[in-house]
Formats: sequence, C-alpha cells, structure tokens
Amino acid sequence: MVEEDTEIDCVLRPMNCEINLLSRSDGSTMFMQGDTTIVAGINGPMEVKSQKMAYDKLSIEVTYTPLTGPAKVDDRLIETYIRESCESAILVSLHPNTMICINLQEVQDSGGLLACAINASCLALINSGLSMKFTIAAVSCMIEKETGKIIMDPDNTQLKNAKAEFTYAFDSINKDIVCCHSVGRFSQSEFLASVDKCKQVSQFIFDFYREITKKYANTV
Amino acid sequence: MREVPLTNCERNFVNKCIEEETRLDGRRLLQPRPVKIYFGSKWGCCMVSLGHTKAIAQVSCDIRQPKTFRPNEGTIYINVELAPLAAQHFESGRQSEAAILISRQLEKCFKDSKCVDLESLCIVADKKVWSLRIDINIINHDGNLIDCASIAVLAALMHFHRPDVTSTGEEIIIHPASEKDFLPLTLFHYPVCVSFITFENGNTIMDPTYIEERVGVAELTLGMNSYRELCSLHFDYLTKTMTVEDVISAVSNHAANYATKLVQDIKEAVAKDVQSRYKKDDSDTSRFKESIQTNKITTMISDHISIKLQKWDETMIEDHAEIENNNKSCIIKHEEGSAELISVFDDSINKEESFNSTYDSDSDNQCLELSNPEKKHIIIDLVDDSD
Amino acid sequence: MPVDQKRINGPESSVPYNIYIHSEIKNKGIQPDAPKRHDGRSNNELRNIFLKTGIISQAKGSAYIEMGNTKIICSVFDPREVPNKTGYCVQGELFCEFKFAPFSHHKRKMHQQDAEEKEYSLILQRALEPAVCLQEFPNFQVDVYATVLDNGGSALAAAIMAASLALANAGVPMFGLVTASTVGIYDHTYLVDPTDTEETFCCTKSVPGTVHNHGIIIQAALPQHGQISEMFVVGSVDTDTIVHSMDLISEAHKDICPLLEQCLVKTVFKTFRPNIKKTDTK
Amino acid sequence: MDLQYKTIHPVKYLQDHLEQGIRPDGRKFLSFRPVSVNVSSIVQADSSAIFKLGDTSAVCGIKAELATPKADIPDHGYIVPNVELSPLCSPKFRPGPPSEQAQVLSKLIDIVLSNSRALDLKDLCICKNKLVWVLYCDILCLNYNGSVIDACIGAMIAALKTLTLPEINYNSETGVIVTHPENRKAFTVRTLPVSASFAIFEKQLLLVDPSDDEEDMSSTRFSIVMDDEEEICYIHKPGGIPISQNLLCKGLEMTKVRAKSIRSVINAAISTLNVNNIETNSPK
Repeated sequence: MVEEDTEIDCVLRPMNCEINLLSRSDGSTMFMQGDTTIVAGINGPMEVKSQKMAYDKLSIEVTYTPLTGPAKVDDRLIETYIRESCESAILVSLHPNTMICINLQEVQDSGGLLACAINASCLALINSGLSMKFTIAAVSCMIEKETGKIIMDPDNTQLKNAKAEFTYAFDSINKDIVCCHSVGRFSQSEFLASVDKCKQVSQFIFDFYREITKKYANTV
Repeated sequence: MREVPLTNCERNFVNKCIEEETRLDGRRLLQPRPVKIYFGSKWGCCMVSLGHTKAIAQVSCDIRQPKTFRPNEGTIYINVELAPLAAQHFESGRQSEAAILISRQLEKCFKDSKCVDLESLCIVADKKVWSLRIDINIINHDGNLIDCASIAVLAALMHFHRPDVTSTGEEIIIHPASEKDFLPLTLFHYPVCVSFITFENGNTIMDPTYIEERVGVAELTLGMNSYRELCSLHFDYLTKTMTVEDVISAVSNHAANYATKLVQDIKEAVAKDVQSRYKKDDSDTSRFKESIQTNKITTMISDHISIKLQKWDETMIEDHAEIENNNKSCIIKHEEGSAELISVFDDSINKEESFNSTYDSDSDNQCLELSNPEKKHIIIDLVDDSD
Repeated sequence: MPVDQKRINGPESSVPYNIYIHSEIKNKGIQPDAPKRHDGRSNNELRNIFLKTGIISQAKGSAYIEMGNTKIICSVFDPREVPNKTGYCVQGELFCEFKFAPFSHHKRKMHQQDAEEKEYSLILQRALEPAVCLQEFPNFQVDVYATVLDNGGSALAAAIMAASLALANAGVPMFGLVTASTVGIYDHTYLVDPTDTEETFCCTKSVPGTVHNHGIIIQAALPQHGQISEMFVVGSVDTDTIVHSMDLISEAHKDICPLLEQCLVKTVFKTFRPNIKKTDTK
Repeated sequence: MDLQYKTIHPVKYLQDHLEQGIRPDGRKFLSFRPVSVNVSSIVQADSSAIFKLGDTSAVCGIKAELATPKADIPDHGYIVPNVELSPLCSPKFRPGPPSEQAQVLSKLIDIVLSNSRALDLKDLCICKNKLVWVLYCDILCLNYNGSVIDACIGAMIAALKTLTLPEINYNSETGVIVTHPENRKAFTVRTLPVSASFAIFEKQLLLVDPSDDEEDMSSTRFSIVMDDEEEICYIHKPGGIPISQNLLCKGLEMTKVRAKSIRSVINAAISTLNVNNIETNSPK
C-alpha cells in the first residue's frame, strides 16, 4: 500500500459553485463536486419554537430533503452530521435564544454526497455572514478493493469497486478531525493513511472557499 | 416559523402598480417570466427556473403489483415537497395544505388527463407493472409554484427513460443500460399549467410573483396542452370580498397560445439533451453545471484539481501500544445463559462498589413458591427461568 | 397503510412461520378435566413471582416482575406539569402507557400502540388511580410506563402490580398497594393466573351451544383496604361464575400482597444499609 | 450534599471530579463499566439477548417471518433493525413516534450490520425469487445511561449469534409451505462487531464509556466498531469540537482490548446456555 515515491498524484473532481442563488434564504449556495450537487440555504438567526429553545446558545435545525422518495431514516443521519459539525464551527453563544435553519436539497448524487453536503452548508454559512470560529471542509476518499490504493474524491463509478469509503471533515485552523464517517471494513493503518491524505486535500477546499469569498467580498 | 405578514405599504404599492399596468419586475401584465430548463445526468431529472422560482423534478420507477381494477396499467404517483428551503414558513416532515393543493392540481393535469400511456408500462398483467413516481422539490419560492412544477414534471416525463424488461413467463429480467438501451415513455399529449391572478381593480396578470400572489384576490390555473385542449382548471377566490368578472374567457386564448409555445420550447430542450446523450456527446447539454454562469461574481467554476500529496509516513504516528492495560477483568458465568464481565480493581473501595451495583445476591428475590418449593431460583439481573 | 418513515422498514408484507406448522404438531390446547395444567400446576395455583425494584437508574422509580414466562418492566417518572392544560386542576393525573415489545408476543406486535394496548393503558390507569393520593400533586401528572418484554399470559395483571410497586418505589404518595390477578374461565374450570395459551383457549375455543361460560376476568384490588379498584371481563360468563371467581381472586390477592410488601421492605433496607450484603456477595 | 451539588451545578460538579482525576461514578478516565450479558431469556422471541453496560441496558428480540424477496435481489433476505428509545428508559424521551435520536441509532446499527458483513443475507434465502426470511431485530433500551450504541450493538449481536431458524420446506410447484418447528438450525454469524464509545472534554481529555451525564456535558463523542479480525467496521464521529488524530488512535487501541473482552463475555454467556440446553433437552 505504501508507494515508493514521496509524492502521490491525485485528482479532485472540479468544484463549482454559485452563491446567493436563492432569493428567499439569508445565505445560499449551489455546490457541485463533479456531478454531485447540493443546494443549501440558511435562514436566521430568528425566533425559536419554545420546545427547542436553548437559553444560552443558538440552536441549529437542519433539514435535508432527498431527491426522490419520502424522507427516510438515512436522512436523519446526514442531518445529525451536519448539525453537529456546524455547531462546532459557529459561535453559538453569540446568539442566545435564537435559531438558524440549514436547509439542504439533494440535486444529484454521484458519490461523496455527505462531504458535498457539509461543504455546501459551510459555504452557505459563510455567505450568510454568521460569525464562525473556523470553517470546515469535508473530503471523501475510498480504498480500492483489488489494489488497496487510496483514491481521493471518488465518483459513483469508482465507488463500485471500493472496499471502504471515508468522509472526514477538518477545521481550518489545526486541521483536526471534526466529523468522521465510514463505510465498509478496513484496518487501522488504512484508516490512518486515509486521514492523512484527506487532511492534505482539505487545504484545497479551504482555498476554494477563500477564492469565492474574495471574489464577491471585493464588490460588497 | 409563521409567514411574515404583508405590510399595507407593500399591498398598496403593488395594487397601484397593477392599476397603472406596470409590474414590479418590469413585465407587462400578460408576460411570463423566462423559463430555463437544465437536465441532470440521470434520466428524468431536471431543474426548472421560472424567474426566481426554482423546482427540481425527478422521475423514478420500480416494479409493483397493479391495482386490481386496472390490472394492465402502470401507476403514477406525484409527490410535491415544500421544504423550508423554498420558504421558511413551510414545515418539513408532513405535507402542508399548499403542497397537497399543488400535487392535486398536477395529478389532474397529468394523471387524470391520461397524458402518459400507462398500458405500455404493463409487464405481466395483474402481476407486475412499472410504477412511476415523480418527486418535485421546490427550492426557491417566488410565486407561481404550480406553473414551475408543471413545466418540471413535463420535462422530466419527456426526458425519462426506463430500463427494458423481458418477461419469460414466470421470471422477469431487468436489463441494465449496458445490455439494452433504456426506453422513453409514450406521451399522448403535453399539458402545462398557466396561472393568472386577478387584482382588486379587475386587472389580471400572468405568472405572478410571490408578492403579487399575496396581494391578488382571485387565482386561476389552466392546464392546457399543445392542442389547445383544457386538461385541468383551478379557480379560487383568495379573499372573500370581491366578485371577479369572467376572467376565464378573457385569458384562455392567451393561455393556449402561451402553452403551445412553451411546450414547443420544452420539446426542443428535451430533444436536444436526449440527442446529445444518444451521441454520447457531453459538450452541448444543459447539465446542472451550465446553470452556473461563468462570468457572474457570485459563481466560481474550477477544473479538475491535480494534487501532489506527501506520502504518508507511518512513523509519524506515535506508538500507542503502551496503553496501560491494568484494567484486569474476570468473567463470571451463571447458569442461565448469562455471563458477566467485572473489572477487578486494585482499589478495594471500587471493587466493592462495582460488585454491589452489578450483582445482586439471591436474597433480593422473593419467590412465591406454591408449586415447586424445592426449585432453586438463580436470578441474576434479568434472568429467565423458563426451561 | 402508509409506510412508517421514521423507522427502517422491511418488506411490505410478511407472515409468521407458525401458520405453516402442521396442525397435528400444534399442541391440542387444554384438557379442561385434566387434574394438572400444562405446566404442572393445579387450577388454583399461581406461578412463581419474582419482583425487583430500582431496576432503571434513570427513572424515579421502577419495578420488574416475572410471573412464569411473563416479564414486565415498569418505570415511573417525576411529576411534571400536565401539557396543554389551561386552568387549575385540584387533582393530579396519572398517565399510563402499556406497551408490548414487538418480540414479546406470539405474533409480532407493531411499533405503534394498537387498540388492545390502548385499552390496557386505560385499565392500568383506572386500576392505579384509586390507590394514588392524587390531591398531593395538583396540576401535575405522573408518567407510568409499562413494557411487556415477554408475554406468557396474565400480562395486564402483572403490569398493574409492577406499576404499583414502581409508584411506591418512586415515593409517590399512595393509599396502599395494588395487586391484580387473572382468572380464565372455561365451562366450570377456573384457571387462576392463566398462561398465554390458556388465555387464548378461554377466549376463543368455544363451540356455540356446548359451553356457556368462557372468558377472562382481571381484577385489581387494594387488599390492605379490602377494596376493588378495577374489574375487567371479556367473554360471556354468568353471575354465579363471577361470584365464584371473585372468591378465587381474593384468595390470590391475599397470597400476593405480602410479597409486594416484603419487596418494598427490602428496598428500604437496601437504601439505608447499603453495606449489609457485601459480606455475602461471594 | 453530593446530590444537591449535582442538581444545582451539574457542569462544575463534573469538572471538579475530573480535575481530581476521577469520574462521578468512581471510575478512572480510561476504565469501562462492567458488562453483563444474558441470552435466550425471552420465550416468545426467536432469539433474544439482554446486554447491560453498568446501568445502561438494552434488550434485543428477534422475530423471524417469511416474505417474498425484492425483484432486483431475488436471493437476499431482509434484516430490519430498529431501536426503540421508549419513554420508559429515560425522562428525556416522550411517547410518540421515534425521536430523531432513535432514528439515527437505528440507522447506525443498520450501517454497522452492513459494514461488518456479520451476516450474509443470502443465508436467509429459502427459495430464490419466492421465499426468504425477514429478521425483525427490535432493540429496546431499558435504561438510558450513556453509550447506548454499545449496549444496542452488543444485545443485537448476542441475539443474532443465538438465533435458530426452523426448517422450512417450500414446494416450488405448488407453492405449499410447511414449517418443521422441531428442526431448528443455528444461523451463522460471521463476525462479532463490538462497539466502544468515547467522550472528549476540553483540553482533549478522553473518557471511555461515558455515562449519560458525561455524554451531555462532553464537547464531542465518537464511537468505534471493531470486528473479530481487529478490522474497523465503523468510526462514527458526528461533529463537535475537532480532535487530533492521536486521540482517535488511542481510542482504537482501547477498542481493540475492549472488543476482545466483550466478545469473550458474549461467547461465555452462549456457552453456558448450550450446556444447559443439552441437559434439559435430552430427557424430552
């Protein structure tokens, strides 16, 4: 599994995005990684329902809508990942007694949906102007069944012969692990190798955030 | 969150504008907003934007047993989802009244007008038929959801291709795309919805925006196909105070003309995308990526990013093998199919506590032993004494 | 039926395998005239009862009861304000929920409460209410949850007893303990504390015209006061039978009540002298 | 006094304990709670297990039923795991449809089952295209005191391991099904995944097997599931404060040791049962 040369080439799918595309949300983005597309919208901070109120911090509500079919148990898991990841990034104590809604719509899934959803919500949060401790970037990768090679940001066709698939999210300051999700069986060294690679790749996503924000911040 | 009430200022302003035959976005009274259709990479997936209103439709299919009173017909199910993404006052989870109203209108327009050839969806009569499911997700609500949704449904249905099946008496084989090309659906006619709103002063406008919808007093939605036939009609007084003169006859001709033109546009868009797919040509299709305009300041398009990664160095990880394994534990087996793992601490206080919390001796039990006084009960936590 | 979107769903329909068992292999029910019952008891005999309190640490009070194969766990929580209530209410309320675990029954139970469970919840509430000093917590409600882990017959009676123990364990002021017992009636046979097969036998296997009396009587009582708090009858029984079964039941109550008392006394001992048993724990 | 302090100032109560290097329940930071397993005590279920982790306890009951397979995978049976966090187990839950937490837990269990490949759904096939087994695994939490996922996975795996299914004869010509309830065959479980949960507090302090209070006040939590061959089946960290890779490694090492001992407890419980069964069954 360990290759001889010190540098490994890998290719990320093209990232495309449009921010502020929804007129009814306070911050929104359409984020694409390859063909995987997510539309995210942020509303708030606003009034909170009494049963969900937290007196000392901002509460976060996440709604994820799949493209086909009714809402399922699977979507609740994605919502949990996004809520807990974003909660760590946002300065929640700045807005006590209020809530924000993060609404996500799956548009197209061709691999790496969770990573794309986390990135889209982070970008939408940046767009909404909420104060954050750090930004988060999610990276997905997989281990190929036959070769044991780690492939970054795989798409659906590559995932068909995956032994294991990982999604990690990192913070922008220390590059520590914010969230972690895995599919399939794998050994400890495979896990550590994949964390390390994804950590390096996450820098490119942070750069992308910076680029897009720079582009429109100049004119604002 | 409740819908934010409309201020009187806004109401009066909109009313006055309409009176002067101008609209907030500069359109004429009977002018619709521009329609854009983008197709996804899967069959039967499209995103439609009508001005700022945006909807995504996806057609999917699976094999089911047909309804008993229509044994040789496939089924269609239309589901409209109004998530909080579209507008914050929509609630996720359960279907709101608005969502039911829209899906019912779409059902009338597409299902009840029999525009899809359901008989061709039959595989084995009375046993197995294709069941189509159309999911419409509204992602931005800027008025006239029904028109936007109907365009999305029509485009998705025209674009959709289902897998081919062969029936060998008992079993059926579903062919993947690699074996046999997918088949398009057969549509008999192409209906779309066209909506109008009438205002207090009697002026009627086409394709209302969100604010116009809230100010208007009566709404009319006509389901028209390209042959100028009426497929569905929905008329509703939004306020109970006004009587509206005959709008239907006034606008129906205009609606029919617009519907014909719109259907023509949709057909062209679908045909273009389908043709390029058949040619395996990726350059000229309206994929979702195309909806992102390159030159806008809020957009960013990047290419494949090639990265050179540092090789992962195994020595980077500190050795954690020295984790102190001083939590000795022992396993206690009990007779009735149960076992316990109890940590043995060096600390005697802990030991006593842990024993006390996990293991209650027999003296805790009270047994009413009428039948079998000799039988000894060994009861550990929740234990059965069945056999 | 709409699909439950909040759970992981299996196939649209499935059938238990038991229905395909050859009918000869299925046991032939109960012989009413046999001297001994299936499990070797005589007709008036109760099954062994095992009781334990404080089994759920997160609850205010809890109890676990085992009667033969029947296993029920019950928990009681701190009083809380009655939700969606306007105005002052002099008396507190009991909220009872009775639930069969999906795997507890011969036939798999659905997750949502069915009609039977709702009825049992109500009976549980009515059986307990007379024993609880409701005036002590006006405008508040006490939640009682009972879950049947394994149904070996007489589940409702066992649940009532477990609930009353749990209430006492939670320190809810009460007038007395509630005991309950079940009698299955088939013709002139009275089966005290019936098992699940005996229960179904008493309820269903009656050929019209041959047997007049068949059914089940469940009675809850406060034996310390000689009062009956709830009575529940299914089937068709004549008045003489009812009178006779009442005698049987009150006998049973007399046997059961000391057990509940003893169990509570043990609990109290344990609270005040937690070290007492350390010596005999191995 | 202790109790009042805890009620009034729960955060400080915990912090004071942690500063002294001990946890409120008397454990050290890296010590697990005792485990007790009991199998096959529920008569009405096809197999069942109760798994206790300190106070936390979960019971899993499996009911097997028959159904027709899906058209696209005609030789696969179904396994339907569902976790019920009923109001019985903690004042946190209210009656009604499953809370979001219960849904997430059900999904996690489902993921662990499919990731670990502990069972082959093809084993559940009776007749291709016609008849397969459906295993309804219902997991009921009886006492909610932290690390519930560990207890749920433990209960489910122990129940699956002891599952026996009756022999079914299916006549493909006539479609007649006959059950032989006396011939029960054991069901193969390929591996025993074991989960361990961790909680992280400020300054990257790692606590293993957290209780409910510790979970509530922690900055983040994660769980690791490992199978027989020390392969990782699932790493679940839903969010919370960022943690370093080293902490995860530490967790992995701890899980390795823990998984081994939990597997031996489950096996010990099953072994006592088998002996017992043979003894009681032989006279019949």
